[in-house]
Amino acid sequence: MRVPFNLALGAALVALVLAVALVSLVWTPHPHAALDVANKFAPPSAVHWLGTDQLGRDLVSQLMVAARNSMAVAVLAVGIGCALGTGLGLLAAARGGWTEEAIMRLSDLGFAFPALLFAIMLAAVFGPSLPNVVIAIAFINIPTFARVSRAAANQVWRRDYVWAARAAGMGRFAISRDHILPNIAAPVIVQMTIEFAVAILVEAALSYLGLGAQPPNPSWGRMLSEAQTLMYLAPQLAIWPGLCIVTAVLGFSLLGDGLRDITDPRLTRVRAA
Amino acid sequence: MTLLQVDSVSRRYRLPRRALMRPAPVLTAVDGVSFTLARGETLGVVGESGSGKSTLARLVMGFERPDAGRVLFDGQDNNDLPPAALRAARRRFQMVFQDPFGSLDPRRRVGWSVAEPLRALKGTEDPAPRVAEALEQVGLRAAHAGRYPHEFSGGQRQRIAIARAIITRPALLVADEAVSALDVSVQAQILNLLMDLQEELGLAILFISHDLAVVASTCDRLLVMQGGRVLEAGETGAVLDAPGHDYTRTLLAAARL
Amino acid sequence: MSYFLVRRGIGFVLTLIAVSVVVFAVMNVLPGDPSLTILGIDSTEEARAALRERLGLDEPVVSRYLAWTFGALRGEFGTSYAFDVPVAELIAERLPMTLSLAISGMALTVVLALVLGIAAAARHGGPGDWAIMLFSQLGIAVPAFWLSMLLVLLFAVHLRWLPPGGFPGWGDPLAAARALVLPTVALALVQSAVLARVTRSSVLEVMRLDFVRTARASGLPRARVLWRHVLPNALVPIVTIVGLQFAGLVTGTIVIENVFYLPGLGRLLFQSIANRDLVTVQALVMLFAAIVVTANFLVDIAYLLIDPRLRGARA
Amino acid sequence: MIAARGLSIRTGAGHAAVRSADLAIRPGERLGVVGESGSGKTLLALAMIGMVPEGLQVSGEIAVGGTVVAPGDEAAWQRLRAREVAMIFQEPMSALNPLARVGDTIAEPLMVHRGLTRSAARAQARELLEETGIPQPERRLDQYPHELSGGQRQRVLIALALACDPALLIADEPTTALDAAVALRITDLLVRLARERRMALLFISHDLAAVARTTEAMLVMYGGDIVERGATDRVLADPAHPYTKGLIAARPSLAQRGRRRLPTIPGTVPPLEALAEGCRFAGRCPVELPRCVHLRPAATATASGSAACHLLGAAP
Repeated sequence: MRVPFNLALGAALVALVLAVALVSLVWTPHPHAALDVANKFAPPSAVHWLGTDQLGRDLVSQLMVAARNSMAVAVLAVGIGCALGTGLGLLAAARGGWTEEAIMRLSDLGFAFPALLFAIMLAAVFGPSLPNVVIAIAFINIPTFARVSRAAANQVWRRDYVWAARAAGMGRFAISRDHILPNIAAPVIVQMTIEFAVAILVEAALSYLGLGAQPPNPSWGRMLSEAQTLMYLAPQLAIWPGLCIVTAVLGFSLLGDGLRDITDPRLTRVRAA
Repeated sequence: MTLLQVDSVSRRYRLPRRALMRPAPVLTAVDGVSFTLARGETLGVVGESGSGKSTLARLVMGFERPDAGRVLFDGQDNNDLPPAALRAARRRFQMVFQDPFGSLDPRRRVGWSVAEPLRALKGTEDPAPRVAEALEQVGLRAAHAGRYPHEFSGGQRQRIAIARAIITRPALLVADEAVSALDVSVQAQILNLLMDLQEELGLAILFISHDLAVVASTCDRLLVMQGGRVLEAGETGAVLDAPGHDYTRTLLAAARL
Repeated sequence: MSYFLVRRGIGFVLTLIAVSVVVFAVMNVLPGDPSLTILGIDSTEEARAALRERLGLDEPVVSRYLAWTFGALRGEFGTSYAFDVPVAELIAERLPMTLSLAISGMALTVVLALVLGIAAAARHGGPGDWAIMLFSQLGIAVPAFWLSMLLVLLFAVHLRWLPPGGFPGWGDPLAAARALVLPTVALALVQSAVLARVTRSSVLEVMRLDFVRTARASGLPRARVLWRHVLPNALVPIVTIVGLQFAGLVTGTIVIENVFYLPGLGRLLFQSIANRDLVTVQALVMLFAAIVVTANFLVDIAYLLIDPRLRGARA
Repeated sequence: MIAARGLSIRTGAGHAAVRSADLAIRPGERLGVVGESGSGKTLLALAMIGMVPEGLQVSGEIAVGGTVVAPGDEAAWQRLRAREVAMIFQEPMSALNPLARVGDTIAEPLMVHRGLTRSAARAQARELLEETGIPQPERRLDQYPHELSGGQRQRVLIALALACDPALLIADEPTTALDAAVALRITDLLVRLARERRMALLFISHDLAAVARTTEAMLVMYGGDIVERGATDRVLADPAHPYTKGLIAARPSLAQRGRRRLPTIPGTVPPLEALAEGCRFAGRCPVELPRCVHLRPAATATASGSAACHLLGAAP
């Protein structure tokens, strides 16, 4: 099978960001929080590849650690939200009746709270922190995945091979495990990559507002909010973190598109019409 | 000897409400249908879409409960059985579906799908020899067990679906429009296969179709349904030679070359 | 028709009630003493007790919830702890800013997205389609607040065409409009990227349906097939996303108002969190959620206007 | 008269889905095309109205009433559709715009092609509906497709196709999605309309019984080739090509009752890329000759018309 361009580019960008995040665990060019006020606003050089910020901290090291934070938030939050949401969606589709009705009404309720709003509410009550961001994004992902997986699962439940499994005497749990889950994996994975992208954006926005990562823990969003006050003095500081966000989000979003293109037969038949 | 006795069964569905104050409309899909099916016999059910023939198949398969009447299999009403016992009893009645492209899980190998009814019985024996035997009975090779459904044509997939249905050596096979999606040249092969298996295994077949010609050439007796009711029933030859109903005459006219 | 409306109407009210329960529960029932949150850990026990008394925190939870919701229905949200004025007054003062941002942003989004999405679908597979999709991919990936900063760098810092932030008040409409240009563009560019993609794929999907083939077989020109047959049918998913995006725009204003220092509800919410002004936060969160739920309800009504199948058979 | 000469349709990979087909239909003639899935019958029909899907290459010549149209000349086809050639499709459920009233759908080509006003077009739409025998035609004008039954929708589609009085109506499996009784009435309607309007009818179907009821002449297609043609009743009574013989024999008939084995054609329709270069039926044919695999047989006259089979022709 020919690999579509968007899939290849998306996978490459995601791999790049993940690699940087992983490397930051064991190595950064400089300690990311090391101050060197004498050397503030340094231009790019062999020592500081992208220069330093207003406190003389190395920009590359900060961006690398921020990548780690961003990825950790996205993976944890979307992972939790996907696991719980998909579980509920499978349950709703398998049980039907009032169970399904209740799960879907609850997920409707979840849609009344955009992730940003919910995170702001949590931050107001519990104080700003990265774990709260994870909880908020995970929570908001539950109804999304419940809906996606229920819709896909209901389609699979109507297929003749599921009727055949029922005719064979398989129970609802066994059918969910053997037939439903493998056949809804594609849309769920596509949704995951999209939600990764959304999670990175939400984390950045919250950190920008000061409701996410707290100093000295670096975050692309917070680096941008600090750069904003220095925009006349050092506009270059407002460029790099933004480019990092765009790279990560673009990567996941292209990856999701590419995966959808190769798994959703409806879209690949466009030309036949 | 009677294998299946369907005793004035009815099935009603509530349709979505159209207005706030009026009660939800009710569709009577099957309305007081009775028939019997003996071991080794083939009964054809003909009717158009909405005639209730597919609902009848689901009632016989125990996928749905009748609102009235009883479905007795070997004298036992499946709806009296607890869920686990019903699942175990399913080995005696199996089903073949219409769409050969939808009746096999695309992500599972053929052997896995064919063995599914054995797994449902939670037996300890190795299913592989039984799978090989079933595949050979339907004119495929044992080696096909390792392939995926997309590697087969529509007719071959329908053979695989039949292999799955006979692997537990059932007494009854419900074939719901089992050849309707196939090309004429393949359809004849599958019909012949069903008749061969019937003789070999002593199967009773409940053969559901919209196509009178198909039913006529495969069934001992037939049942003409419309709007959930049985219009007429009898020996195939008797019904075809002296149709007792205008609708049956229309079906005959549509099938005549 | 009436049945569909009544059903959705009841659902709308029930959702609002459920939302208010969630907001109230998160803000009041979850572990923690609100007076401690508001006054901080270095406050005295007496001060906290006095505050609890003032906020009515010693009442049972249920009666506090009922008092809050019935107050909200009358337009009373309590008194802001930080500003010491009724929250309703604060909201009334800042609502015009947020609404004008959200509505002008939505209008710009819809216009941009429909033009780009339809143009891309009509040129499906060609270089125009490719360019529009590239814009849309980038638009999705760019955070609105960063785009705002770039716009400020270009149009305010370098070109000096528009103000970098702040708001001169509604007294001078031209100056007010100038102050809102960059925030509106920043909001709309990002959202229209998403909507343009939905528009394109929805149009392409409808183009594959059988009735489009029927229209072509009737010898209708391509443009007519597109405008008369494809577009109306493509609207359903587009309207769905517009509803969701209005929610996104409204919460987006929270961020954008902070980038441009605009005195709207988002800025107020942010300040209230900084001030630990829970009464105001609670009212604002409820208000934002209510706007989102209302937008989704309006989408349901829009379906009714678009699709005769939902209006019920007349046969 | 509408005719195709040497019409071929190739896939992107270069496999022939239709191989140099010739056909001609005179005014008032009813021509059937019979074949199984993959026979190319639907592509042949789409080519006759210039609507072969993108990505397929069409070559050959199509003449509509004396003027030759290039298969890919979209502008020319747009002028011919509805006025010279119209088409109805298999799925009446999805072939109508669900958001448009039936009357507006039928009136639209009249307004676009004939320049009628909306009220004049609607008046004519009413007459067209009446001609198709739909009950209460006046009331249907303001109804939406979801309020009609399958048979009624097919009648609406026929009315739409007739709107600009075409010389040829192509019907692609128009009865396949309908119940037997409704299908009977639709084929009767098509026959009546072709007679009354002296309109040519190209009737595509896999159902031999429907073709027998509807048409005077027929083509039999297999693997993209027209393998046999002739008067419908004579071809059905006395088929010459081994495929036609096999197809008619394999069809369950009312004459055989109760568990009689049917004669079969061995194997299954192979995918396009696996078809033989010579006779497309090679490999499944019970009377195959060595040359069949690589040498394409020419059409040879038979008692009922002609057939392309080496057994019938003289040795090459």
